[in-house]
Amino acid sequence: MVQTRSSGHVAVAGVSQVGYRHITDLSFPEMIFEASRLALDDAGLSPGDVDCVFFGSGPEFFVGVNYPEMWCADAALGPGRPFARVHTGGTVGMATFAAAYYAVASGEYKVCLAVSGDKLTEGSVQAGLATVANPLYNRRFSAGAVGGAGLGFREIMARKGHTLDDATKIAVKQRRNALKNPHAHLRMEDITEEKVRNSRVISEPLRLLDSCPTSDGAAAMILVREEAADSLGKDVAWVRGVAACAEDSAWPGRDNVDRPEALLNAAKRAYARAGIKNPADEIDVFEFYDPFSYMEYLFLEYFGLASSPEEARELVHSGETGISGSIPAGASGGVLSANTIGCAAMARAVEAVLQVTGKAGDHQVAGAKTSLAHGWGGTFQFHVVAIFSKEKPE
Amino acid sequence: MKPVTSFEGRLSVPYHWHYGKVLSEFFEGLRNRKFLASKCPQCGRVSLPPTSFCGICYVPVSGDLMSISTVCRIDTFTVVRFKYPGQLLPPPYAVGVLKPVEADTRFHHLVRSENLDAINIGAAVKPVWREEREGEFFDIEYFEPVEK
Amino acid sequence: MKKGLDGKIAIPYNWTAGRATSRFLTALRDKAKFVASSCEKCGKKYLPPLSFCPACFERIENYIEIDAAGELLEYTVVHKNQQDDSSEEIPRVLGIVKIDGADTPFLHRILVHPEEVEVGMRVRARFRPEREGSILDVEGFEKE
Amino acid sequence: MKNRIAVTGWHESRFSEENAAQSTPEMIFEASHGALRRAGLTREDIDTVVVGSCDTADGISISNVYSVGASGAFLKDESKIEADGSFALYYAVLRLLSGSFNTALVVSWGKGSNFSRFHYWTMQWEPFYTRPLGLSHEEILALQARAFCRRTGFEDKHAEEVLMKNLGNAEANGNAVRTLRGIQCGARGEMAAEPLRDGDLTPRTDGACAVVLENADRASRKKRIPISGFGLSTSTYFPFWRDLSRIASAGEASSIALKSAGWAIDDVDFFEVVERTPYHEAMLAEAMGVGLKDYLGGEMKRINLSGGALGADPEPATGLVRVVQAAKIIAGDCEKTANRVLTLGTSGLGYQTCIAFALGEAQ
Repeated sequence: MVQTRSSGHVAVAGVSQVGYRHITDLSFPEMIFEASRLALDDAGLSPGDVDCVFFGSGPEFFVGVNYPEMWCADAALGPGRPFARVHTGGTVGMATFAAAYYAVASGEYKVCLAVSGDKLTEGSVQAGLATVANPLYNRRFSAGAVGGAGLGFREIMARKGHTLDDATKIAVKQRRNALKNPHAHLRMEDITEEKVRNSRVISEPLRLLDSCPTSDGAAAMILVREEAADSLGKDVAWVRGVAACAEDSAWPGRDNVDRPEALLNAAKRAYARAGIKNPADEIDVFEFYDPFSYMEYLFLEYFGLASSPEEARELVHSGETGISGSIPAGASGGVLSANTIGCAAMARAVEAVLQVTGKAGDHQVAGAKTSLAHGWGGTFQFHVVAIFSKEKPE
Repeated sequence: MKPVTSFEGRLSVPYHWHYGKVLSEFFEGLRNRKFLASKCPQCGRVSLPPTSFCGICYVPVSGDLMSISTVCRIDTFTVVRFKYPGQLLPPPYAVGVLKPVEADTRFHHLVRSENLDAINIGAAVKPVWREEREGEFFDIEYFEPVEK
Repeated sequence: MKKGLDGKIAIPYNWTAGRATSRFLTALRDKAKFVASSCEKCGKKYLPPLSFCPACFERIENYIEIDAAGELLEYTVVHKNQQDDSSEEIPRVLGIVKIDGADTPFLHRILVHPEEVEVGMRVRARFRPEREGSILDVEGFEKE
Repeated sequence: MKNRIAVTGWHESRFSEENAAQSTPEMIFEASHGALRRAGLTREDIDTVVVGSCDTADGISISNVYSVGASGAFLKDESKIEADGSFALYYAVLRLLSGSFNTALVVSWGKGSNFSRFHYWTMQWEPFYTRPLGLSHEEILALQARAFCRRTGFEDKHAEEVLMKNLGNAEANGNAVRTLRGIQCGARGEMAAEPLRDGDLTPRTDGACAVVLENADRASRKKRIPISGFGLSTSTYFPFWRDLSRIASAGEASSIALKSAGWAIDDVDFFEVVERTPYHEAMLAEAMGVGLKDYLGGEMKRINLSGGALGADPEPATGLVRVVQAAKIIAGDCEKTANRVLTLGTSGLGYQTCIAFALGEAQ
């Protein structure tokens, strides 16, 4: 195949979200079909325009089907096309987007569909997550992500000085943001700080309202090469930079609180690729992967938006991370308001795209030109970061 | 009759996970109430459980395992208070992230104490061994605070 | 020295049938009938039914009842159960049936003796008298 | 894709039916470390790592949680494709072609002795229409084989010839777990699902393998094995909705790969394919355009010099093992040497999706 290297510019021309809720009227493939079809419609493209497909979903034990992408192939334009599943745990939605990005940037394909989703309510998400734990060691008592969050939260409180009240602020902010997002799963009109404070402790010190719901849903993105984007004649989001970083779950010296190496590196690489020097000034919207309330403080610090835990707290307490603040974080309500795992990270990317294309509706951040999406997975060891912009990169 | 909207089933999938040579020795060590660790020849970092390679220096780690103190420090802990299907222990139970004082790695295990106030970040804990040990992680029943 | 650990991953599921399969399983349970779906655009008739057409990539709203009989396209005789605790009868015949009125073949047990089964024979679904909304409400296909 | 990406290193861990001496991460380290050594690179030289594995096989969800250190991915841009390892190679090739990375390590593994093959396959059947019938993989492989025989005149004796050919070839492959010498007469064993006998199914295998990729301008001419083309194609999910007697996905994947390499089928010296039964090797030969003549009583010289999956099948790594075997043939590590090898990997029930790589100089 004789080819010329493409300019490398890749745009997101269409997005979709199905859910997020307890979906009892669509089978897993039907949900994937809806997301794929809606994204095509949003892009104004027809099925025949799609050259390749990347599919994402969480662990097989969530839906109880091995290689679920094969079951869903007919629902995701698989037949006759290159079709493969990315599976990296919590990051999977972003990792699937990243795969589609590289597929288009490679010059091999003009249009790529990335579709990602899970139906967590069909099995047992906690039993499924317990199978992430090493069977030789802690699987017997692993309490999945919630247990891990309890451990992480306490360590962070001890070493960073964040308190339950600080976490309460985020829980309330995200649940209020969720009311503005039609796709948010957890909608609490009457949310108050008191309600969060009084909610049941699930894994000390974590409370129920510090935690995300269990959701079903799918999301899809249509990625296109520059010339295809130009010919569509519609607002697209340009991909400015994508980066990922992995660390082992238990390497000697690992310190997730003071030096989360994979997160720091993923952010640094994404900023470098996008040419971002001062993220607080240059990025208008942040969609962090925040299944637990206390995490926003970590992200503010490690994405270079706050220079200390104290400054992170100040940003939150002064409302700067609200929709109309200077560092809007999780305008959609975040993962705290809907967690499908299989597309929770892609939802961050979709939201980041909606923001820079001005289609975020009630939770639109005014004048957003550049946005950041983030996903994490495993034992906080996999991180993927992407930056989108309204303007085509130079 | 209501329409059929779902189909119930159950998976029960059997596995056998091999320890490999080094972990076989480690678990045999537990049977003998010992912590056997490995040390990377390049960076000198000590791993428990031991490994046969260093993922950072990316070199094989060979030679005999070294016996280290079984005393650990609690880096963080949680009390699990929710239930889920297939849970192997009934809640509530406390889980700690424990760092052996003579190793650079951490692991999770159960922590118990009659005096719950003794479970604290930074507290020293030691294993409580099962009477009948088989060469597996749960030869340690749980960890308890070291009496001062 | 112990060389490994035995374990099991055991999880209960309740799989959502969805638009198409809900119709199929309901008709199977209540009427002992097969329901296929028919793409409004290309006319292809899917059995088991799909609520979307993989070829046209459009939603399908049109469902039709079809006669659960057809022609045996291919079969195999299974002589071994791979799980020791399996209660499946052996030898058993498993076959693919081209159901009249559907464009996609159907896989199920063939209730014909291994020595009498042949490709091209006419077969018809045998339904269990007590049905609960499972594909096993069909015992298999017997000689018509 | 003329000479843009090259394979510069490869390694297989020691394969066996049950390797109790190594844990899964240890197999992964052996393969990855060996591939880097062969490429003359260190971990620092690697820009990205893509692994191909399956949680259901590992018995651990998000199993790369525990493979990062072993696969050399510590602080690297890592990703995981859940499929046959050759699909991970595909993603790594796309990553390199994008210009974002210059070097990649691709790692895949399967520890067949750790999981139940029945569960691995039966869980691939959807829960409503097919899984309740208690299906594994061999039933659909049997139906495909039957339909193929009916259409082409391929017979039981031909299948036996393919099996004996591959187990004979496996003799020269130090890493095969089943070879001609190791088996008695009546090697095909008892009937499993007609026409397949126990011996027609691939042996349970523990093993890992790894491949190093470099942008061709970076790799020295002497050491590189160019990837001149690749192709993928996918079929509808239900195997019985497809033409059972043909593997269309394999035909489409290989013809796209050949076209991108600028090769005709006769330009290919050898093929390394994932044949899950002897019948399926013949089906793949037909689908790829090699023709069936050699398989109906002729000499089968071009496919699976390594002994193929019938010699060792560390699923889901088996497709990447084919790439390693192809590299060895081209590099002159095997008895026979050649310039061009086409590999074929697969994922899904009854070859639902296939992937082909054209290795060797482009025309």
